[in-house]
Amino acid sequence: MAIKGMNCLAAGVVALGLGITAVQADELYTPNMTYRTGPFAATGIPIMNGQRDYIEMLNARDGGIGGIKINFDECETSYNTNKGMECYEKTKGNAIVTQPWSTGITLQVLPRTNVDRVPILATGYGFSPMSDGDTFAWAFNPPVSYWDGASMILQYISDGDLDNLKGKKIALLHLDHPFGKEPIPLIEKLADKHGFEFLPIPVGLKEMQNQSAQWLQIRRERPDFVIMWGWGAMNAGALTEAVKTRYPMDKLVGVWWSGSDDDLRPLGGKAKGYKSISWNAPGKYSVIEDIRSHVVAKGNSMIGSEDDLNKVFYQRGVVMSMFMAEAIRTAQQKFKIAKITPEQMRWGIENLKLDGKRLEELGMLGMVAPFSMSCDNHTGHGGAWMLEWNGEQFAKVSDLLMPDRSEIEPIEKEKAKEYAKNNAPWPGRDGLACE
Amino acid sequence: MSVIEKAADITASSIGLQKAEERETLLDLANVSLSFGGVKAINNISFDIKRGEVRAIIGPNGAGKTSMLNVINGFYQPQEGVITFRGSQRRSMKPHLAVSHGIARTFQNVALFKGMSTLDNIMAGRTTRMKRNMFWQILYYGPAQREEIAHRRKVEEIIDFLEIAHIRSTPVGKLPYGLQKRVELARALAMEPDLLLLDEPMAGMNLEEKEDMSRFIIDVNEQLGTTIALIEHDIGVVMDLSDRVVVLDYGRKIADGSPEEVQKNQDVIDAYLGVSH
Amino acid sequence: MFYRVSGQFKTSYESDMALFPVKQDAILLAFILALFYVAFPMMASEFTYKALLVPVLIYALAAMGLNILTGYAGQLSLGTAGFMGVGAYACYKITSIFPEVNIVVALLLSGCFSAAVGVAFGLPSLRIKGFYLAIATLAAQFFLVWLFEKWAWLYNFNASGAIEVKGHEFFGLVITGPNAAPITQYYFVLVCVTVVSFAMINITRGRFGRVWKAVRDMDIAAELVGINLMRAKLSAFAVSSYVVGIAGALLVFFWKGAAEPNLFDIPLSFKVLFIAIIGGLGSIIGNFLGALLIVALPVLLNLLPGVLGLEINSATLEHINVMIVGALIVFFLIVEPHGLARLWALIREKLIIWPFPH
Amino acid sequence: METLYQIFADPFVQIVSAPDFFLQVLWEGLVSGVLYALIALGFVLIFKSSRIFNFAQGIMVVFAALTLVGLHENGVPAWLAVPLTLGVMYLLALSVERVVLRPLVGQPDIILFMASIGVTMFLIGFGEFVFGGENKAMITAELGIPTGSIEFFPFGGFVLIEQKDLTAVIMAVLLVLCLLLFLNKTAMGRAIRALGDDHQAALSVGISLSKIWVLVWFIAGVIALATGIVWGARAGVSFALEVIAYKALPVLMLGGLESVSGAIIGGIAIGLLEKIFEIYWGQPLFGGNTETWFAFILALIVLLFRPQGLFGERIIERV
Repeated sequence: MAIKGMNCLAAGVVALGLGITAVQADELYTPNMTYRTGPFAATGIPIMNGQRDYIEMLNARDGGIGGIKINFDECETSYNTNKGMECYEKTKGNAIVTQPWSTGITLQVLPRTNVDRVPILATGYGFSPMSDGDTFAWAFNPPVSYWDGASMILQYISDGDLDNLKGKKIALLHLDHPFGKEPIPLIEKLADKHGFEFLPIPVGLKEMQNQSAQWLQIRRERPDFVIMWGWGAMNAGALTEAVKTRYPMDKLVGVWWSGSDDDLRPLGGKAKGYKSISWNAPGKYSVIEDIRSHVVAKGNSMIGSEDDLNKVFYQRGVVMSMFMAEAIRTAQQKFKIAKITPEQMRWGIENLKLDGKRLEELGMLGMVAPFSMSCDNHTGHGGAWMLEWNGEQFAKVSDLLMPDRSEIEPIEKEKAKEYAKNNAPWPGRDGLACE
Repeated sequence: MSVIEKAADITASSIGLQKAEERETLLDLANVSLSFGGVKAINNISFDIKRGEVRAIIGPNGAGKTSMLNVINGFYQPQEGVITFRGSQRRSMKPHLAVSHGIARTFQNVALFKGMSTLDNIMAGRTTRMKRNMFWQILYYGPAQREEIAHRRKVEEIIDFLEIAHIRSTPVGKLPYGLQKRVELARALAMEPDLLLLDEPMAGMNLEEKEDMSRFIIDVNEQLGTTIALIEHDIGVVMDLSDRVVVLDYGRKIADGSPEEVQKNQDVIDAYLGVSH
Repeated sequence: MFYRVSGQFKTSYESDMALFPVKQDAILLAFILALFYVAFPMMASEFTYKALLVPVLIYALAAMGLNILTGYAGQLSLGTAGFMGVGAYACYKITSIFPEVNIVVALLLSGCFSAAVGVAFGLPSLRIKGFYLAIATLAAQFFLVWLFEKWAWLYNFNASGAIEVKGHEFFGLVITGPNAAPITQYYFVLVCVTVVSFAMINITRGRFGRVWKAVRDMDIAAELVGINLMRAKLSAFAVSSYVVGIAGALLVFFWKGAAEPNLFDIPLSFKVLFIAIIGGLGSIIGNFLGALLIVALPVLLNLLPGVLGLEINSATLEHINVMIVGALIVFFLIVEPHGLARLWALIREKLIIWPFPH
Repeated sequence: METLYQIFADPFVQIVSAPDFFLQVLWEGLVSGVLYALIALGFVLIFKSSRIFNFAQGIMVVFAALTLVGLHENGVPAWLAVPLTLGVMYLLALSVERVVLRPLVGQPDIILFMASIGVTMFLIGFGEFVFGGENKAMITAELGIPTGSIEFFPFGGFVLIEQKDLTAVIMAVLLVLCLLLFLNKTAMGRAIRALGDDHQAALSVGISLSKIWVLVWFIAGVIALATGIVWGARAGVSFALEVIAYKALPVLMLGGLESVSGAIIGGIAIGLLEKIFEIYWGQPLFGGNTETWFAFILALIVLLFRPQGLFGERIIERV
């Protein structure tokens, strides 16, 4: 027994020395740092299923991208930054792109990617100043940033003119964590400018499931709107309390991470009218049918039931993987090579252009807004829709909303500069050509 | 002190009561009372201890003997009374200061540091005499080491004196009871006290161990000149060792005097035979 | 056979009190040092530095700090992560207010801050004992993390809400930030840990060590041999928090490169406590053994299926990993409650008298 | 000056000017307090009988709730799922006693504490392995828990009481009453109390340790299930629920580790006070979210004056 153990250990040590992941020569390695366990697993799982299934579908249907298979490896982090570090170091040697998932892991990995020259793809998370491609040459957060999200929500609740909010009181119920605090500087600025009152209400990581104090505060302060910046168990907790407090559901608007079917379903009709902004619109798309026939039917999916395919979060995962796949394709076309390098992948993401025609070809027209990225725009800022819970599922209730970039861009630039200063010496674009 | 004076001193202490009365009073307790809630543990007791004598405190269980020692070294604060030690008066004192005032003690139930070796236990008795600060301790080599060695030398003398060299590095938790008692005595001696309080040093020992311990107590008293206050149940031992005896019963003093006097005292006999209650 | 001590005579107290009165111990230590200073760097990859070696060292250092408090002075603390956080935030503030300060100086100073906070939260230990004290230290834990989150000055009002590490140079060598080579960071951490370890060995074998152990074994008796309990307990809190604070600063500056407040939340405290206990309370070497088990083993377990060619999805693997680690903790507590250090001591004793059984 | 006003005057002005709101705050505090008390009760029972500071109580809540919901998801009707879950909790108690407690008997407290954290980790891994990490809804309706709400209109305002919360409180009260009856009136219960007073003495009068441990852990399991049901009904069942274990710790500090009544009164006191502090002082003065630490600091201050907790017995030190 002991000897066997020693052998395993020795084998492990050898593996460490050699480099970690066994990657075949004829595939592209795109690791994903999932969290299917831990306190945030509930929201993580459907998205990660969508991400995985889209790539599985491409592999099954088209034999990969540009004739090369994609090795979509999951590395479990449980949303824990230590494990995130471990996963990043383990996978970066072969990865052409890395998806760190949690904001904490992103911050930790971000400086390293400049040195390791691996692009970060943080779809819909990361932090907003990443949009500044001059500073963050290797990081991308398509299709919209959190500040974009806050801006779009405010536009929606003000019917397109923020001056309508004058004299109103807007509360931000947020996770007391860097992710949750991210929109605060922007909303504060807009509150000053447009004369509405802004009230941030933090929810501690340990109070996610017992938010009665926060909702008592809402009852006392009577804000005209409550914007929710929640994640994981906080969403379900907040919605339950909102129902209980009789807060009018149509005045409650969540960020895209607060719009999971799983959080709303237990409340059913009582949460009718709740809104959540989303950069993917749920519905019936041919890409989902392809996944159904190529992946789910063959038993290669990890979803619990076929019903999951219609969930907003699952479909968002599909869109996320589509961004990555399209970036790979863009790079392949440019460099005329199937097995692209991380640097070529970086170029591919930076020059990703998704127009209506391409989305139609993909069977995803209307699922996400068209956008294109460039050297100084690493987010794309494609816009989003407002979804409303109708008691059974989410449905689109608005036209495409666009962020007010003129307000956001200066802060982005300022904070990006600040970040570079805090992380000095920061390489910036470091001589990477802009094409 | 010359050799002759020392010899004279030793003879003096062995002569006992008559001489003791001429000596300087080391500790004087006047009208001390101590109670816990409604229970009076010590009721208006006065007695004194002279320098260089062996003073025994005896009495039946629950008579307040241990409480008496606790009052002397500051662990309990008496509600009433005055304690005069080496000429200075006090009622209360922080217990950890007792050592620097020159009072050391052993305990009824051995109170050693079980996880530490014999040597470390005795070295712990030197703590108050060690002065090197944290910085030197971290460096260790140099002044801290010299200090450590100086005290080690002292401790080794005590170890030789009490014949416990063979258990120097054994964790005391593993020692037999009799040896633990001896280590505890060693630790108390390492504090170089003026007054040594021994709380039942021979409890639970067999005859041979008792004889050894008696020999050590006499040696300590005679060779080191340490004043000793002793609680002991074995009357034979008390009579042999002590210069003067104070007898307590139910928190009161019922007799005080030479062993012979006390032995003849009717109250004492009643208390021990349980007649009066 | 290898550990025969016969023939090694001590002729002075110096030699008897030397660090390694037994020659073989010194040889063993030299071997371990050589392993860390020479052998590991020769075969390590970046992954090994970042996921195994550096974290093991830093966690061992944190556990060593905790061990001073819990293992030597007997005061159970669950607030370790909070004090690590104080060290990290202090170091961050020092380096951002005085950018020209040498990083070593900043590290040493940041330890002072955590020591001060440690002493403040150690004050209740004068009245409160055992589990009550443990829960009381949780107050420090939760309050400090809340403070890191709320007090924006601490993270320089960063948009990210996290502290990030600049590139610092140490005599021309880049030692922090993304441009620092993992091997440089490893050596820096290694030297720090070695120095602190020797300092802690010295401090625990001298007067302070005896005083702390006396308080741990029987506080009343300690008081009656002249030990000032308040001084003893607070000095343990100070030294412990100092070391823990340095470990926290190293954690952020030399390993993670960025940290959100909740990094210093309670799971980190438990992890460090595990290391100290599984390694062995009241031992310095044990912290390293414990860190190997608690930090390195899960990483290796994660790699195992890949090495054996098994296809397990990473979530299931993680579930099994958590189960195994939990079961292992219980197992080791049952096998040797006094920790791996005691296990080693037993083996050493057996080796000394080998081939005789007693 | 303004700060002083905010500290000393404003909160009371608010309380007086909006008494209905204050009543609502009290009710919310009471409900949280009852739940804290329930978890603390689990801790106390186990500590009393086996000197283990059982950190696994939090995960037992999750585990019990997950088992219940998981069974129901797999087609077991609710009336059967509850006894089956209780069976699972009994098995858990049995295996903990066999595998963990028995081999560790007589070890120092801290070792037992660590072992309970080891058990926690194992249960987390095992639970996620079996049930997955998704958020699940508590089968409130199936268990017959009413979900409506009752409204009052005192002082011209309104107070809203969820029937779910009311059920939680009633259930907790019933559970505690049963427990007290059990502890005081049955032979087994008296044995548990005897064990709490003195292990050796209990052993010498022929009380079987292992039997009692299994029983006590099982009772803790029952309490965990009750807590899981009522808390799960509020916020869903997921592993994030595990953190509620931390909320019970200041309760234990305040109430004493061995006092059943201390746990109940301490729990309710902390639930009320932290809510009142958060609403009237925490949110205006500290930017909110003081609930994470308020209870600990409060308990710490109390302990400084009464080191044995509000309900613990005074320890007289002897040498």
